[in-house]
Amino acid sequence: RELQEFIDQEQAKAKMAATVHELTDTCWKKCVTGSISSKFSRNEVSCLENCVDRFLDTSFYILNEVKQQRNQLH
Amino acid sequence: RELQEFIDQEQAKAKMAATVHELTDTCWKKCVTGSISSKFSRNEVSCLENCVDRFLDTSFYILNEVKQQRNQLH
Amino acid sequence: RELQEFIDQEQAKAKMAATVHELTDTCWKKCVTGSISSKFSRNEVSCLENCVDRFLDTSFYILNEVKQQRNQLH
Amino acid sequence: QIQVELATANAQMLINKMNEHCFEKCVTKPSTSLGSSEQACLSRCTALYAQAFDHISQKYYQRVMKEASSTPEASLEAQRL
Amino acid sequence: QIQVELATANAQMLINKMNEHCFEKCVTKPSTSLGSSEQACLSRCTALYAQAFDHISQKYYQRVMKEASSTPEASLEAQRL
Amino acid sequence: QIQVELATANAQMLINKMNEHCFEKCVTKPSTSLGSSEQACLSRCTALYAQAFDHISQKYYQRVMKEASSTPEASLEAQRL
Repeated sequence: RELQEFIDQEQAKAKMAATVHELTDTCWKKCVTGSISSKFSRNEVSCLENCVDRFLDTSFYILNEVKQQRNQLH
Repeated sequence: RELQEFIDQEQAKAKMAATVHELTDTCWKKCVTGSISSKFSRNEVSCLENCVDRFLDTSFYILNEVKQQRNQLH
Repeated sequence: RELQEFIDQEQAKAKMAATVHELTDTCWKKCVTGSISSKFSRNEVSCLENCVDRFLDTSFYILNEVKQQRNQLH
Repeated sequence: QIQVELATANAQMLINKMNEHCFEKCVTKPSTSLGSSEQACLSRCTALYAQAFDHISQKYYQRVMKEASSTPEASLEAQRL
Repeated sequence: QIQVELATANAQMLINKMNEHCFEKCVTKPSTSLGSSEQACLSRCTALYAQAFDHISQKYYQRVMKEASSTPEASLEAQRL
Repeated sequence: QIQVELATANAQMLINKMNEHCFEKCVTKPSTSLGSSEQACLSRCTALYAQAFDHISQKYYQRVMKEASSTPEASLEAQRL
């Protein structure tokens, strides 16, 4: 039982680590659109600052939409 | 034996379900190029209508090409 | 033990085969930007000629960068 | 049991894809909150993506059936895509 | 047995990639049928993709061999990419 | 043991992603060697990608914690993304 808990925890960690890579990929593509200078531009910084939270907001928003549409059917 | 058949069928179903997601991804990228209105434009509808069948036609066409090229070698 | 060696070799082969597919994907996207003629343009040929070696150079360059940054911390 | 898992994985995949494509289309410059026009866009986008998915799903299974009735070999190839 | 499966998976992957890239290049507006100019484009595209694949494959294995003969460590890294 | 493997896989993934994105940004026309301006771009790009990764990582774990403390269900959903 303790072993199972340990495995579950490690799997959850691995999943979150993978999510961070995907989020970085998504936010890099969305926010870093120009050429590469020695530091991020002000727009890029602000975009990267907000990208994770807006992506997760989007995710919760869509989950809610889908649930509501399903409830309307019943 | 019946169990094996059941597993094969479920795997085929899962594969087809995955193909539908990939096709939707491909056709969305090809056909929905503008901003999001409340419904699809006429061009978008016609593109989405035909996208699956032309993608599968392409797939059969390429398989044929590859077979012919292989036959020319023998 | 011999079986293990055989498995390792086959896995290495499969990994390299997968890398060739990824490199072709990457280099096709980078080098074949126009429409499809009956043969590659001169620019496309030169780009494809050099794409693999520059991609691998990039990979070694980045590995080195990361190692140096890590050494600066210790 | 397996069928329930398949259905759940399928719904999860659909939501992930909506998330990816609708975030790309509707949240062009992530700011300090999700604005009302971004939310409206997400609602439209989610509905349209679901519509495209249903339509494409239908077309795909029609084609698989058609190929299966003409040449059994071709249908296998269509499944394997 | 394993080697046969690898070869098949490899061919399947090549065909999937051709499908993806050549559909993208040649079928820009899917219409009610695959036109003759689209078909001609697909034939050219398939041949060019196969050519690029062969060339890149050759370059890659040359490089892996070169790195293996200079530094064993680097070759491992090249394989792991 | 598992934790070491996770950490290694994580570092490997980060390097692969840097490779992909920085090659795309910095080596726009692959030529017969990696020029000095391409190398300079790769150094900047690697540093910026690492910076973006660290920042996004931090924001993500903050959000997961925040959701976990408000609604346990939502945090599960955030993990599952």
